[in-house]
Amino acid sequence: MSDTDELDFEELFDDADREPPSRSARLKRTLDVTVLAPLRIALHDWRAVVAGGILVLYALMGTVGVWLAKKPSSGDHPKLEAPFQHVAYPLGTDLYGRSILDQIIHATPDMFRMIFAGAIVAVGVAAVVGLLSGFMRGTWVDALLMMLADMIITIPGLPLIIVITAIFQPTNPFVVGVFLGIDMWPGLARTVRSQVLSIREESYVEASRIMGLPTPSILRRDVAGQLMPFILVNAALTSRRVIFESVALYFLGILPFTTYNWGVLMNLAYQENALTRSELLPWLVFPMITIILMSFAFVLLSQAMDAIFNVRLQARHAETIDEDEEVAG
Amino acid sequence: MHPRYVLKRTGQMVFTFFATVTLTFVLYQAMPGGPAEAMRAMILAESGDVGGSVSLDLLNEMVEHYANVNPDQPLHVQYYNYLHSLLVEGDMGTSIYQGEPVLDLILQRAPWTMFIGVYALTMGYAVSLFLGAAMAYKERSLFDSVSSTGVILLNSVPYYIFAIVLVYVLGIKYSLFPINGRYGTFVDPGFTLEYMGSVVRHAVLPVVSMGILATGGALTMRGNAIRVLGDDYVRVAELRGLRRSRVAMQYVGRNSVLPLYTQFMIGIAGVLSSTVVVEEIFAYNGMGKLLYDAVLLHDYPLLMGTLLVFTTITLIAIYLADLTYGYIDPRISTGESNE
Amino acid sequence: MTDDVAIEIRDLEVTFDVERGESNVVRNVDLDVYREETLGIVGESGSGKSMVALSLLDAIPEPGGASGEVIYHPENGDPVSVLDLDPEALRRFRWEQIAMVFQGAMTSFNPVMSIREHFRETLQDHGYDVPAGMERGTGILEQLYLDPDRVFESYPHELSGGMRQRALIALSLILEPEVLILDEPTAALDLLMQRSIINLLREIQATFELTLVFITHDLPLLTKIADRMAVMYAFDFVEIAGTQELLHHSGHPYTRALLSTTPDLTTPPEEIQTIEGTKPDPVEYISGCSYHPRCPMADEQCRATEPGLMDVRANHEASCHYHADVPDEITIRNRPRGVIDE
Amino acid sequence: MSEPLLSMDGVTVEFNSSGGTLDLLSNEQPVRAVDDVSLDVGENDVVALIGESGCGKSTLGKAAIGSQRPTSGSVSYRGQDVWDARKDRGAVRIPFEEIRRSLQIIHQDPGSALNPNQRVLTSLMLPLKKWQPELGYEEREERILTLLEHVGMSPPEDFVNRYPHQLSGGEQQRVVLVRALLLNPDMILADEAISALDVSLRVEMMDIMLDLQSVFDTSFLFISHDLSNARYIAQQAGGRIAVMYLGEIVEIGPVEEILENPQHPYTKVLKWATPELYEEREEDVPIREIDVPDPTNPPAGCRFHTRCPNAREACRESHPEPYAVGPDHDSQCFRSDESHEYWESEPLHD
Repeated sequence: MSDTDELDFEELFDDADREPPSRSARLKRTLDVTVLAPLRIALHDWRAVVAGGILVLYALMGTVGVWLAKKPSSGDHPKLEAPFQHVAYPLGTDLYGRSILDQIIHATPDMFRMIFAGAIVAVGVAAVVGLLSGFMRGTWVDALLMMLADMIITIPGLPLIIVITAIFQPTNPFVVGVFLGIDMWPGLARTVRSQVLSIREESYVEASRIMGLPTPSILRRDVAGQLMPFILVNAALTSRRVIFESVALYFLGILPFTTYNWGVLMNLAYQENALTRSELLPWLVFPMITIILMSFAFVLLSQAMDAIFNVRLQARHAETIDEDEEVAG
Repeated sequence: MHPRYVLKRTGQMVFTFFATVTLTFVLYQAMPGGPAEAMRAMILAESGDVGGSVSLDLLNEMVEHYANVNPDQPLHVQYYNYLHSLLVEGDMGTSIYQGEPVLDLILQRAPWTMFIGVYALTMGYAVSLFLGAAMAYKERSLFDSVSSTGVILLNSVPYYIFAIVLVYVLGIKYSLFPINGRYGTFVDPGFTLEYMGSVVRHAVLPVVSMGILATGGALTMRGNAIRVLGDDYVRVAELRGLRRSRVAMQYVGRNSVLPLYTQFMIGIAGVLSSTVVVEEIFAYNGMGKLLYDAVLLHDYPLLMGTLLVFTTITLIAIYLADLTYGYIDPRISTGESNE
Repeated sequence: MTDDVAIEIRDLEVTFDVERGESNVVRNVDLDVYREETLGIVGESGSGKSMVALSLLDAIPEPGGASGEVIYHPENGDPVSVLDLDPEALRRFRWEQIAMVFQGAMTSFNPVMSIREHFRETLQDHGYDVPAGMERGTGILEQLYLDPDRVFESYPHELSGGMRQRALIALSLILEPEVLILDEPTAALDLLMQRSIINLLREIQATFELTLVFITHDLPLLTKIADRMAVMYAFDFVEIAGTQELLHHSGHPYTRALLSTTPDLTTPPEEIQTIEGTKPDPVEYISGCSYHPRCPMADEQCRATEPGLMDVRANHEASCHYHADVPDEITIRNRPRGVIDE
Repeated sequence: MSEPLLSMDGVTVEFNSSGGTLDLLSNEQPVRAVDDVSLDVGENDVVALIGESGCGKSTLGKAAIGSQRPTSGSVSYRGQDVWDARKDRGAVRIPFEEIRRSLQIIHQDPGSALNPNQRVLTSLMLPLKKWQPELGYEEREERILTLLEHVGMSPPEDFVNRYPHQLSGGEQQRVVLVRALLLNPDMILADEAISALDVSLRVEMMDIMLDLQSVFDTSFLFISHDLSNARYIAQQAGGRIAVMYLGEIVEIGPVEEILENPQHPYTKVLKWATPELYEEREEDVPIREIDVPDPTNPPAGCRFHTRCPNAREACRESHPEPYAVGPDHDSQCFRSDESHEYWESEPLHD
């Protein structure tokens, strides 16, 4: 390497003579790494496949299903028909002659609305608070936000929500979702904060800063990139909690029965002593199964998410990256 | 432990308590039309005076009597009086529906809720911690995958649905456990074996239903334990020829439980929350049911009172958990916390 | 040094099942450790030196396994075949006969236990007299220039790196083992602390009549403590000799390259060289001599036949077909002018 | 003498030991990581900064490249105060952007210096795109590939699409070096940049750095705890060695001077601690105390007096100033002043 003394910066590059990859090859590479590789992992992971399948089913139920099944009302059909007997009401009917399946279907869109609002509020607030707090560690902003989070962690969520809903009586599913999100963000915000603190310590964040990369770019690439899997996993888990809590509120009869909800069905059936009257049992059991299946999908999804966002797995599933270059230790 | 740490935690607890008291006050004010309007209808209905001949002054007096809030006074005076009667006189107002002091009503119920709450929490976490550790030790075995799937399934079932299933199967189908009340109808309370037995039998199903809330901890515990098992100090402990039981408890166990702490803290509030639904399903006369009934009857003073006591109990539990945590993890109390 | 063998290693193999197939991280190793000597094992990271050390305590982590023979000869008593011990006997054997000190002293201690507790439980689980043992521990800590009262009360995170490492050395001696294995015991420390610890270890060895096995990638440091050195390359020993013998008469091209790539304070920088090529992959099998892809002297024979250890001089073995030609072919360029081959 | 590339004047950096500022109950004294240090780095210069861990060498390095704000004192780049430029105070001759690009860093742990979620190409593209927006995608990629090949990663096309975990430690460190060099900086802070590598790779890495230094005319501030590595890189480049102890530079000078004519007892101790392959063993540890004192509460007087083999009463009482002992060679020890009262005072005993 003795002759390099005569080389200088520009010459080094002028000497270079190589064929850069074409635009289409680049596009293919980006697509492969960012979209196809995670998709391939998902397809290889039974949890992702099952969760995806179930959720697509519910999504169909909430869109096409609502359009196919007519809005149930009292006296549509004979009362208390057994399930699996008639195509018009495959899951049987309730005490008022309404098809149980139709009621379950018509409850789906509002459930999705609640989940959407609840998860957005909980995860969104948690992400903003956690990021802010983590980046302003040691300042009064951090102390204040964490104090607030600790306080809300301390207040038992359901009683608080019950009191709030009892006072405000929300009917809009989005509003219900927002209320439910209130007690879910603090724990998550604390974890996001500690993640931010550890990411901030990583040398690559410092390197990006010293290279003068703009803050939004650092936030997006270095911080959010690391936090994203974590946030998505928690979005799935939060969705499950929104289902649990909203159904509980309807089941207890605390929220006004202005909408179809699986909890409303359970409430009515339970009030009529469905447990001791076998002809009422389908009215209670089918909504229960619906709830369990949907939350099962979200739990599975959260588990699969860990694998999908694993860089090592992604590298292995990307076609444009040499496979066996894993270096041990 | 570091005295500064204890002082700091105590200060935080007192502050949070004040904040919660303030929150209940704010909630009173936030009621549609303010506290006076909201309660007026209740009081009128309760006093049987539908005609509305009660004078405004008398009504306001009654609102103050029930809720410790006099709507005629400026806000800061109202707030001062509210705090004063609550903290100095220990007066949480009076139940509109039952006419008794809120505090008395709560004190009669609180021990029952604490009883099932503490057992649900302890047993739920004990089971999930041991299960998680066992899964980690047998990583990738059949036991591990079966248990993991089981825990995932259990995590997908809301605790109240679990309670309903328990009622149906163990209570109604096989009549193994009572499904109503805190003890048998024909049992006299007292220090008798019969009474205690009845109390325990009545608590089983509520405790189990609430306990499954904690099973999510098993998967986290599994993850932690797998990580700790790969840590150097565990390998060194094995190389030092320590007994397996000591390595399992003092090394793997202790270090994998520590990060579960935050989850445990939130769990305290979660289990107490679940009493509202569970006590209603089992007609168990505890604080949760008290709160539920208060909501249905729009008994606002009672509602606020129970919320306050619920929060206070959680607050104290978390405070104690925090102090013991500082004791078992020396890194926290000397300020080396990794947050 | 005597010819009294403390540990005999024969045909030792360590294999791991990895996704890409079986990887052989120790291949057919033979080695003797003499009583009360300091044996230095030197090699790059991933050469398999730590695995040899762990095999001495039958402690290869899952999913790996050791096969072959490791025979331990206690000063008084019958030989022990370490790899055949039952779990309880192995538990007692560890730390009582052979103790081990790791690189990461920070991570070698349980973070939630005080140092005293570490000493106490070790004595207790081995059925030693605890008060007498703690007394001994106090003495060892003092010998390592530590304040016993302060160190015993401390938690691992409250000690500096150098103190923790010395506390760990003290802990390793608490059961009075005959053999102490040190796996990169100083790699995370500053030079001054490294050198101080080396000196302390020499004192400790004399006091406790210890057999030391010192593993490192730091060749210059090793020469300051080792009586004998074993050079490991690609999962096997390529040269074994007394320290001075190895420094002056090395018969293996790799050892010579290693000696030439080490900067010190006296060699002119332009004479320091780099080793060409990259280190081998444990899954790929290299036929013949494992060093041939990087060796300037490699020919057909090297590519075809594995040399195996052969005698170079008295008490000096190297696995090179051309060990006799090596000193002439490959000069150790950074040797000071004054030092000449005898 | 021409204006230095980088000039630090009386730089002091203090930290809050707890890290938090809202802790009302805390009454801890701030920790001085760097105490009143002045150091100039010239064009195409190499300064090796050595010292034990916790002596403040990393903090000083970060203050030098403008990533750690000094509590007092100033850091200037080609005569422009770095923090004035950043805050846009006074007449700013060189915009902060320009300074930012000119001062770069290589970290100790290459594994954590690269974003694990980004392929090598992405990590290298981003800074280039920011600083040379006039280049097209192809030109940028071409430069990256050329540089990678130049540092011995060939064929570079194979490496750019990998994730950091698919590279060995040495390869990761080369990528980090390339990333810094793409900005064509005037000075690179190499913070223990080779200590995480195998001994056999260290010389190779230093050779690459030296080679690139001549190609790019870059100065290096090379931080290490290893005197032999510091000497290797500094001597090749005709640079200096600065010895740090508890926040102060206790001796600085040209490599040959420091090695052959060390003045400060601490420098001599470090020299003793550096193992030589062909040197006979020296038995005794020449220091009185093997542990470094608590940096949060450094000793009064000369900070080294608690460990110094030559310490006397005077060292405990007063703090030495740097004494010029030769051209470009300063030592902060009373022993360099022949008329100092040190020579009359009693030696210290343990």
